[in-house]
Amino acid sequence: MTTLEKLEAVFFKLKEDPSFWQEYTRIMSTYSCRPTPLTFSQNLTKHFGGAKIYIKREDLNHTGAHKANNVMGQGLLVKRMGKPRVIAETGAGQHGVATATMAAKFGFECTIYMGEVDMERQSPNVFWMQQLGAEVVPVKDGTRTLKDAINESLRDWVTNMDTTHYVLGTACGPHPFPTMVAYFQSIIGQEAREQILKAENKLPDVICACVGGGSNALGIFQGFLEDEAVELVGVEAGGEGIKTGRHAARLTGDLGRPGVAQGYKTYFLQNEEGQMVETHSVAAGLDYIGVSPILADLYEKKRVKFTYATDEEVVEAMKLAMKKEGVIPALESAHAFVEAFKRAPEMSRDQIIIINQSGRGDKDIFTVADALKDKMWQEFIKHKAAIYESY
Amino acid sequence: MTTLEKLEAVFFKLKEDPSFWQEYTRIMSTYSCRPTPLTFSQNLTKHFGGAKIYIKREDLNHTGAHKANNVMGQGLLVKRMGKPRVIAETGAGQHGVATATMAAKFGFECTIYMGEVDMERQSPNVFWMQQLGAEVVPVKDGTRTLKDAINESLRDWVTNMDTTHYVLGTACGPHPFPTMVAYFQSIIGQEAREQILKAENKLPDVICACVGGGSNALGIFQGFLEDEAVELVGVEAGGEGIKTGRHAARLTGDLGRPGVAQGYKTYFLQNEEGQMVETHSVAAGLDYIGVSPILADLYEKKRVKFTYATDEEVVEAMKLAMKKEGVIPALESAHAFVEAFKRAPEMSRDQIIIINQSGRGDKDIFTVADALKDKMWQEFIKHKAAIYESY
Amino acid sequence: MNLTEYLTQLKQKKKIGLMTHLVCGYPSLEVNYRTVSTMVEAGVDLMELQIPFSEPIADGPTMVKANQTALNQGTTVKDCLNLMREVTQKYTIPFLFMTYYNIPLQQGLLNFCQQTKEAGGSGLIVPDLPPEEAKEFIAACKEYRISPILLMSPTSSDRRLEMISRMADGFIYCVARKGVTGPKTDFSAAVRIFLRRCREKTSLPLALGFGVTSKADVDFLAGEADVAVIGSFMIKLLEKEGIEGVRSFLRTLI
Amino acid sequence: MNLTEYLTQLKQKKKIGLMTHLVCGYPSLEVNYRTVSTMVEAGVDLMELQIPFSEPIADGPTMVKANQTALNQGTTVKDCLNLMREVTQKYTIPFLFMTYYNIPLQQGLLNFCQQTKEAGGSGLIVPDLPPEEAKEFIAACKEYRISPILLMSPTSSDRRLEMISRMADGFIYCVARKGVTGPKTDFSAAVRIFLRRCREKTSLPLALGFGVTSKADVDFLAGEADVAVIGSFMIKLLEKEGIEGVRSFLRTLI
Ligand SMILES: Cc1ncc(COP(=O)(O)O)c(C=O)c1O
Ligand SMILES: Cc1ncc(COP(=O)(O)O)c(C=O)c1O
Repeated sequence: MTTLEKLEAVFFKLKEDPSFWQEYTRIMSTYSCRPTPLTFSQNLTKHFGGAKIYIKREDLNHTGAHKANNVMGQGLLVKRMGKPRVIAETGAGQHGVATATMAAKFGFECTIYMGEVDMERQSPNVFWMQQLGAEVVPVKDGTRTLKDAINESLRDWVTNMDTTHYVLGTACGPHPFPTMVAYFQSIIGQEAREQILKAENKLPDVICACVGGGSNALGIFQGFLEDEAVELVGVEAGGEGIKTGRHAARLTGDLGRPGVAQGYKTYFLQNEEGQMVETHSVAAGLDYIGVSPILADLYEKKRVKFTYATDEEVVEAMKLAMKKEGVIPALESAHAFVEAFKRAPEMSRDQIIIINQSGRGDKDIFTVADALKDKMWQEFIKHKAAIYESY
Repeated sequence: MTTLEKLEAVFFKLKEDPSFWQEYTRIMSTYSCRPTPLTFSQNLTKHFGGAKIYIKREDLNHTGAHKANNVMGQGLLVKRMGKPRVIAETGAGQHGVATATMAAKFGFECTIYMGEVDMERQSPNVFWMQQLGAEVVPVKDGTRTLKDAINESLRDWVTNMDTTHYVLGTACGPHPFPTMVAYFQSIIGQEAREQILKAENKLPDVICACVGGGSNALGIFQGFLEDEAVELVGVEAGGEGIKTGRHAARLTGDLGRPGVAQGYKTYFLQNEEGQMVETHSVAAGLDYIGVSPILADLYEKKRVKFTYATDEEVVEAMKLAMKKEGVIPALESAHAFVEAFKRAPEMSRDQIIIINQSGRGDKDIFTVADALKDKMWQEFIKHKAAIYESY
Repeated sequence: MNLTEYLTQLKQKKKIGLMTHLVCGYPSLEVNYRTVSTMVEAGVDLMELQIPFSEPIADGPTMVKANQTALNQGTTVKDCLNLMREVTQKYTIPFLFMTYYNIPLQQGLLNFCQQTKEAGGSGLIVPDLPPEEAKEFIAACKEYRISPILLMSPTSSDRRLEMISRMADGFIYCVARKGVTGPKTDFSAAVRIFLRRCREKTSLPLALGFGVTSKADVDFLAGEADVAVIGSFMIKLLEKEGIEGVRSFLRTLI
Repeated sequence: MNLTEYLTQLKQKKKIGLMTHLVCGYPSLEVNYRTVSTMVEAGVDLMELQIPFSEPIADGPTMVKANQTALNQGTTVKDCLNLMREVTQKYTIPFLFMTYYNIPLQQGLLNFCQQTKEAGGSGLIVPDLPPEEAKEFIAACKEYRISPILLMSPTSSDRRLEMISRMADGFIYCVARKGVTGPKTDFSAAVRIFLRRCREKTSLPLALGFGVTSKADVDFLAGEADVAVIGSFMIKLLEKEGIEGVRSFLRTLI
């Protein structure tokens, strides 16, 4: 694993170099639109009649999610390392599209591993990755979803380490990935802290973020770790309910246990024997067995609280956010909205909640329309299919 | 038409009030992500080996296009006028989604008129408009496309003027709409001018923008009207070629003639008798009979040059932009890319082109996939349809 | 005899005159001829023939469909002029053209007025032409001695009504309410007040249209306006009950 | 007799020893027994039994599928221990477990080592455990006198090879190349150089695996390594040609 050592060396050197962070923020502000806004949601605030609700708008990033922060940061590293090729795993396709985009921007070759099941579910993203010049390789092992795509990426990487960098998509995996991904995502929290102080002249009371691998949550939380009065809440995928077994709650409700897989140690959803179990969430990006070891540590230290939101709650929260604020949170991000909506009415009007809207939901139209069982959409798709049938 | 007079009065009063522009830019920077970046495209520049290519990133706006600038501005006006309801026409659905979003944000009732043909073609946007709380009314008259949706909106408006504001989507229609829409869009050019001066310490040589109704083009051009050395180029929809009759080139090639329709006077694509003809473009947002009277004026004054790009060129330019820069221009915006790509290699390396990327193309997946005749996409849709069939 | 004189004389014979409407080419030119004959025989006092336009923004669904169908069937301005010529040769009541501004504009204003005059038309109604922009158009009408019929509406300011009054000729077309042609109007005090406002501003005869659909509506207007205009309702009737339906409805009115 | 002694004695009899591999539960436990018996009879010198894991990141497609199938069929750690017990009772060659770290971890390291020992296992190969993290694991192995087999690879630095050498026991598993199990290795000077680097750092016997698929490969290794390891290729052979295929292939080797 000397690639990891090399990566670690390069990363820690650059981390100490202030000009690197400057280069990073420069590209994020000229290629993506950082700083992303912090939107005050007057309507949602009024609707719940309690805490002021602010939304950190990672959905406005280029490619539509906080994933851009991570991939662009790693892209700069790859440039320094002089490697011509990047690979990445992807679940819903969001990180795949972001990586393919970064590769196009920097001129790298790009291979994306994606579970066969996910490829079928998320064809729009497969289409865009290909258009962006990436090769998308279907992963046919295991559950044929995100975790298997990670395995396959790790295999490619150990085989092609000399030429290839593995752009891991979240704050998981072998060291230094958790630290590195969290570092690039910390731009969210840095900005949010400045923005809320400017807007309200005080810190927020609560910050809600959804937790898949943990990168967007760590991203915003890192701005406030030292501010002990700020309650940090990670929201996991409750799926069909954490009692049904069909969920991805690793830290909430003592359902995950410490283990080692995919090159790192954290809380995993596994059976008695240590085999990983199938997870479930309406939000593909949260549908994963592990969680960032850094978050696991903050969990153990009780600095971050964890809870979950069910698929059903998520769809409702998403609907409300659309109608009341005109934002379309990704299904992942909608988990954070659920928790904020539960807390807001219990809080007083001079208190503040920040929701991290990690991504935009219009990428999820197939999933959202399915979750809403939208008839018009189904008719549209049937109609389209009939046209294609007739070719 | 006293509503128009009232609107004019309110608008011109606010236009004189510097605090209004401040309020406008504040909301654009907290709800959308203005200033949108000006991205230097190193790869495209290298690829063509000529002028430096910069891209103004209106695609990063909330809801994915420059339409946000207009709707948010008009939304502020509506708040001042105290009307509870907004209506809008939409072609591809982009302006409909933007208006529905603005209505959700400001708490207005919202009705969107959309041609029946467009509703069928652009179901994803219909879905989102509805989710955002808007009523989408199919327009079954005429060609059942954008121009008919404008007619129907005008009809609703004259009927409900007391309670309703018509959020026209482009710099067309009766006075003061062209002026007003152009005013809100001028934020693009203001920013672009500052940004290019900061980046290059000089003005660009050429600016390319696509022209549907003309709002994004006017938006960026207005920042440079006085800078006579800056060549301003509007790119119309050449469709299947301007000789085929299947296009929407009103100013290029003497194909449109001055006329009056939909409450304003400009160059229209019409037959000998003055009946409007059917237009065509792969980009729904350019598929329109008229063009901003302000642009028509700049055309007559020869301050802005006009040209066109064909559907075929547009698809190629879009592909190149994706592969070389990792941006996904809307099919509309890709028209501007075509022209820039034609000019760049003919220019010298110290010259500069700015392309206005008016919107993002991932909203267009059905159209783009169709234009590319993508097999995988067709299989995916058939597969989805089969699932829906089985319900 | 010009339109104003005609209507002034009419006023002495009838409590209120009646103007009906058709869209040239809808459902066909052939039916247009028969409709005109039925209407004239039933005692209609004047008629507007609409030249179809692709963007009829002042019209409601019935009219929009009629315009579109007529165009789809290939109806041209020449067809409309021919229709005008034939009906004015055959009948003595005045006929006017109603259309949108782009039609005369593309024909050339003077040319179009000349042709209208030669075809026997008495006036021109152009709902999408605001008075501020109407100078050239009015001059062309005057040149060929046809009446430019201008519209007054309840939302017009007094100043605007006065301007319209100064520019108009023949009669004034009073629009009963906001909105487009078609939907029923609630004939109540508001309409009366509006008509009196118009009356104060002009000495020209007042025709009132938009949403007139019954004998009761016409009776309401008698004494308040000089002419009641029945437009969309006529077309709906024709679609539903054919020419016979039109005939029997007009019998109840006159 | 511990593993090191066994291999040292073996070296005196043979130019190179042979270790083969199977995945417990693939294609079935029943076939596993027969495979073991065939291999032992054919003269294989030691064997690794892989306890299947859901995330086998060091394995290539053949092994991944085998792991997955075994799990889908419900293979448990207990099944693997039973297999180990039965084969060690029946045959005298050493058997080792190969698995990923989460398996012993979830069983409890000490507990797992104890059970392995009781089942007759001689050692443990855990490819995803870096030496830096292996202290506790090695202590547990030592506690129950089974060998923790550590991996050396061509990309390891000298310092790392030295560390591994200090911690290892039984023998060293040398990984012929970068990458995962399965793909053929190009046996050339590079492998020889790597093995000599390993030899410099340790006095333990060297087993070389990853991509060994033919008599030529094994011949190449004779003299350079103490043991040649055939893994994925064995499984592919079993899939394609059954136990008879395995038997005849091994005959060509030994
Ligand atoms: C929009 C969005 N939010 C959140 C996540 C979850 O990842 P993480 O917990 O690393 O932020 C994903 C992952 O795909 C995502 O796409
Ligand atoms: C992305 C985009 N660009 C351009 C246009 C064309 O409009 P305009 O010429 O008013 O900018 C549209 C209209 O829908 C659009 O959606």
